[in-house]
Amino acid sequence: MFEKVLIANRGEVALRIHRACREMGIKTVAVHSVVDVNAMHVKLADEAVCIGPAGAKESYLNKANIISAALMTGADAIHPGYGFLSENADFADMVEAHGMVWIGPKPEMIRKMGDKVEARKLAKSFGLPVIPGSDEAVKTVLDAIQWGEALGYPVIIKAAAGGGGKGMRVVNQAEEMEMAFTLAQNEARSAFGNDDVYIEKYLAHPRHIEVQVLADNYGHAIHLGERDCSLQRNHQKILEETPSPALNAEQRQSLGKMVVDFVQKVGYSNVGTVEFLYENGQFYFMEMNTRLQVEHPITEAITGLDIVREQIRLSAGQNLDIRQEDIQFNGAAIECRINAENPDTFVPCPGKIGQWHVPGGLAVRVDSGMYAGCDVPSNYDSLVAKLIVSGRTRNGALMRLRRALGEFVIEGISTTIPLHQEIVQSPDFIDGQYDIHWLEGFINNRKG
Amino acid sequence: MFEKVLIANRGEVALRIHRACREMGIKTVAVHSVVDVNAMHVKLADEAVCIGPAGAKESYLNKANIISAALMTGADAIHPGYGFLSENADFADMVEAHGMVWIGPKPEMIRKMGDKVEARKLAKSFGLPVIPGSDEAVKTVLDAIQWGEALGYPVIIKAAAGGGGKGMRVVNQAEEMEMAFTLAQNEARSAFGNDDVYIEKYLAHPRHIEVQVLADNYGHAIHLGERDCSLQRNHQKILEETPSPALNAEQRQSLGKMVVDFVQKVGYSNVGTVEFLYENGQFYFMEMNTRLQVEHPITEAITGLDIVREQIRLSAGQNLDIRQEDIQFNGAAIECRINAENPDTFVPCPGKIGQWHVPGGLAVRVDSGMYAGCDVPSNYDSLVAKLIVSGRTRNGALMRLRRALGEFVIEGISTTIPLHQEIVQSPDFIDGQYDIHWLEGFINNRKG
Amino acid sequence: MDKQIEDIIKDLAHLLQETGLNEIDYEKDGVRLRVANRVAESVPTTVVPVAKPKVEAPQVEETQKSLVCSPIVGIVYMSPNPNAPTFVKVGDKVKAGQTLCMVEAMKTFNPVVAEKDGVIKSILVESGAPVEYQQPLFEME
Amino acid sequence: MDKQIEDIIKDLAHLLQETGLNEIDYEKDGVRLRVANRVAESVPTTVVPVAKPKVEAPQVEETQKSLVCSPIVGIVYMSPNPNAPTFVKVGDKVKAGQTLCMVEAMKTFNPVVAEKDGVIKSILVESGAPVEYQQPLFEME
Repeated sequence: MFEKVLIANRGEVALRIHRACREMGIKTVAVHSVVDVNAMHVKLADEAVCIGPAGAKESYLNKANIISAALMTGADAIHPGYGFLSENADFADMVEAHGMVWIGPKPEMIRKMGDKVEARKLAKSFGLPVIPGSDEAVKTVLDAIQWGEALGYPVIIKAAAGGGGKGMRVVNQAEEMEMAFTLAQNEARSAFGNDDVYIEKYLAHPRHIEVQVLADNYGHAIHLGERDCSLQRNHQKILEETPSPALNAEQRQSLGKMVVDFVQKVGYSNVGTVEFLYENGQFYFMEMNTRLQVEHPITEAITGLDIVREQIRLSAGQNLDIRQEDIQFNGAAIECRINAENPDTFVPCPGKIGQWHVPGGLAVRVDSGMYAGCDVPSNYDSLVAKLIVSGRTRNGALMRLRRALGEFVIEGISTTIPLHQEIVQSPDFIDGQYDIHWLEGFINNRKG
Repeated sequence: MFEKVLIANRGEVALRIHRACREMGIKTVAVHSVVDVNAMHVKLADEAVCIGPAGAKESYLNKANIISAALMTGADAIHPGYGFLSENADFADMVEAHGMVWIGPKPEMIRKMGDKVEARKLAKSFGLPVIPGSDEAVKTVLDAIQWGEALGYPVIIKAAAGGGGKGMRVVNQAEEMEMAFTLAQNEARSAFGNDDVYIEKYLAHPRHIEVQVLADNYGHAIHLGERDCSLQRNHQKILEETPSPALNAEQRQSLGKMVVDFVQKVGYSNVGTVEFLYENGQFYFMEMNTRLQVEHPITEAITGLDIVREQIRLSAGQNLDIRQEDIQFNGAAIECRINAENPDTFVPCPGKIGQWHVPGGLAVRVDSGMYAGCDVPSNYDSLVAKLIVSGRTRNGALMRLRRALGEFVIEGISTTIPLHQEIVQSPDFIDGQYDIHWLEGFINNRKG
Repeated sequence: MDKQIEDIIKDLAHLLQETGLNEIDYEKDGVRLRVANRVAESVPTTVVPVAKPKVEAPQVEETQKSLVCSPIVGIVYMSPNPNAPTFVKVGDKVKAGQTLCMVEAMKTFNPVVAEKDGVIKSILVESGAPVEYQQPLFEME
Repeated sequence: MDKQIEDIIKDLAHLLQETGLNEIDYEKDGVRLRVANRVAESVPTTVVPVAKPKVEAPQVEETQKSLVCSPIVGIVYMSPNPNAPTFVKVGDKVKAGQTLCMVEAMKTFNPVVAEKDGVIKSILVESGAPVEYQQPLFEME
């Protein structure tokens, strides 16, 4: 096992990793920018090295300074957390080239999964369902109608050179195809100088469902169930829960099995998450995240596992000593991401925190690097705390979440706590009736 | 189910009960003394009533004012917490006489178990092992020697009128009996004017092991495993853990079965705890606590149950819907009682709290009514926080406890955190090798 | 220092305490004194989420005014029975020991009496209202 | 100072203590005194548990003095190679752009140069020591 791990990140995830290391008897090195000198993980780590100015590009993304800090302090592994360099295969290569261990999957796996077209091909070739479509350009209306039949309506026409919605048309039935196809081609031609369009199945109300996996270097892999991360705003997850209110045990099991199968075939090892869109009983592969995820604590809450600990063990080359049949899913868990933002306008609100009082009691977990009197710098993302609650039932977790949100005191900055308080009172959310568009509709309605 | 519960207590347990109520959709009434007007549970409760001056006798023990507050606010039940009026059968009677529900066992059961001689008789008659002894006065040396043979050495001679160690003699072998018996009789005569002595088995190094039970009004009862509360100072528990490092699964099961059997035979309903001394593989009944206990969270941590919620349900006459076979004991949990005391001299240290920052992260729970800037009044006991950690193994919980203790920041008052930090580094504690005398020895040694 | 001045300072300190003032300036017969006791400037107090309307004790500006507070928790009654006149009304002169109202708790009626002679300046609760410990009932002068 | 006044001050200090006051002004017979004992206004600063020795930037009192800090994380070298003399030593006059030391990071040597003309007042790290971003290396005047 490692003697000393350098944590190449900041904020709550840096603290999360520090805690896992401390509990494994591993020494920690914090790296930090100039403005993070008083951050909690810096204060708690065994050693700390300043690696650059406030701007992330010169500090948390500064590969050379991070490698130097690791060499200077004698760290034998680097944990990249999430964001920043966590999916940077070149950095992973550098870490290994300097004789240290990268806490994550092999760099080539990061590369493969980072290329979205390549990842889709891999997924498809190893039997994961992807959003069905023509893949190649559709040249004639007749072909388009045949694709419409084959895929089943609604379908969406997209410009091959596309982006920004130009050349995109949703087609609900065969009768609309001729006009839609012609318009899409014209739009594509005028927008991109290229009238190639392709057609794929249109998902109007999908959910975002992802599966957490653990895999060792020896071909052993397990899944830890799914997380429903459909509550998003601008593609940013706001609240996650497990299990998904949309799945039953049978679906969960077959989805999990499918993902473990994929991971083993593709030769992936370490922790990872396979993300799907889910609509009408069907899953469609989106991408694989080759790193720890923000929302991992809800999985920990219902499985009792320490995912970061397992990740460190796997990266040290230890074998996965948990079998799939050992994993139990007990109850339900929800995570609220509490951001330093105006809860109505979502304008970031950095500043100095005044009072800081976190909720306590049974089955309530707070992951945060903040404390009374600390600064929330304007240079980084606005996440200030993750509030994770669990319960023996989803309803129990919801009731607990309400009381915990009501106990949270953060002064000096605006936070999204009021938004979460509204969400947990919403009948749709209470009923589990939501998709990836639901939250934006909810936010717009409450403004009106 | 109740609409509104009055919480006749203060501090962390009042907050604990408030949280359970809030999560069940039950309104809460806080009562408080003049000095507790800014207490957390007072701020969070739906209603609050001041019931008297700082002194507990005139406030938290003021039955009339508490009953009046309950009637005034329309509460339909009263939860007494632990301490104060929680084992006062007369108060329980009053609550019922005023048409409200007492959240606890029937008053006559409180009375029975409150009388220690009666409780011992009950336990013995229903098959629980008690410390074997002569029960009645032993009149002659010959009889004393026979008792020594029968009980097995060591035995202890105690003055029937006794107390304060007077007339007490430990006898390790038959040869010592004659002299010890005579001396004990003489001491008893001169100290109490009565030379009656009795003899019982002497436990030199017992552990304190207690079993948590839940029982409904319909004869259904289960146990939630044991807690090892041997770490005591002046008969005050300091740190508790479950499972006990001294028991194996078989002992646990047979102890639990024995206790459930007793509870059913005696007709007990509600939550309760049966306390035993344990030495050389034998359990000896000490007493039954007819209330919630301070250390209940460690049981919650490994069973996933909310004991206060179950208590409220049982008190509302609902049936226990959990079967013994549903209860799983997952991993290990430890609770540290953090007191406002000098960690070396144990002199209470009331005062104003400055900074207050609690540890967070996976499997760490803090139950406390304190916050930055609040007062710890001198009028009540010195418990300011309970830190509860759990892990998949005892060692995992220990490692987590160390890191959590290191993150706890309490300024402005002295606390016993440093004592806990020493305990968790001690080889004896790490090995689980301790009895009810161990902590006092540890404290004395570290001073020397 | 003069024993006399020392005594004046002590008296002023005592007055400061009693009146809750921060500062007293004193000048007499060529002696000028100022005593002060500034309370620590607003140590930030934690505000915890739920705020409930609490009964606020009315500020008593003049030292002659005093409050009569409930000694127990219960229901206050301003008259001995529903048909009787109230024990006292605003403007009444009352004598020490005179009953001002009753507080019912657990079926017993507990008289609240005036501690000293005075005049009822205002009645702060309505008959039949629940009162908590030390809730102000009357303002007296 | 008059022994008498000294005694009055001592008396006032004693009174301050005894009465719990913060301040006493005193004036008599042409003597004016004020004694005060303001408690430090404890602005609560968070101290988080583990304290580690951190490299503290030396305080530069005079505006002429300036610090040369490391622009990167790495190992500092005071001479181009182990056998060569150091780039600079205390007392040297240096010109803007002159190399003062090298910081090695990832096998490359990065020269640290003087930003302006000046004199090396002190060297704050030893050759071969690891340095963090913006760690002070030289004090210049």
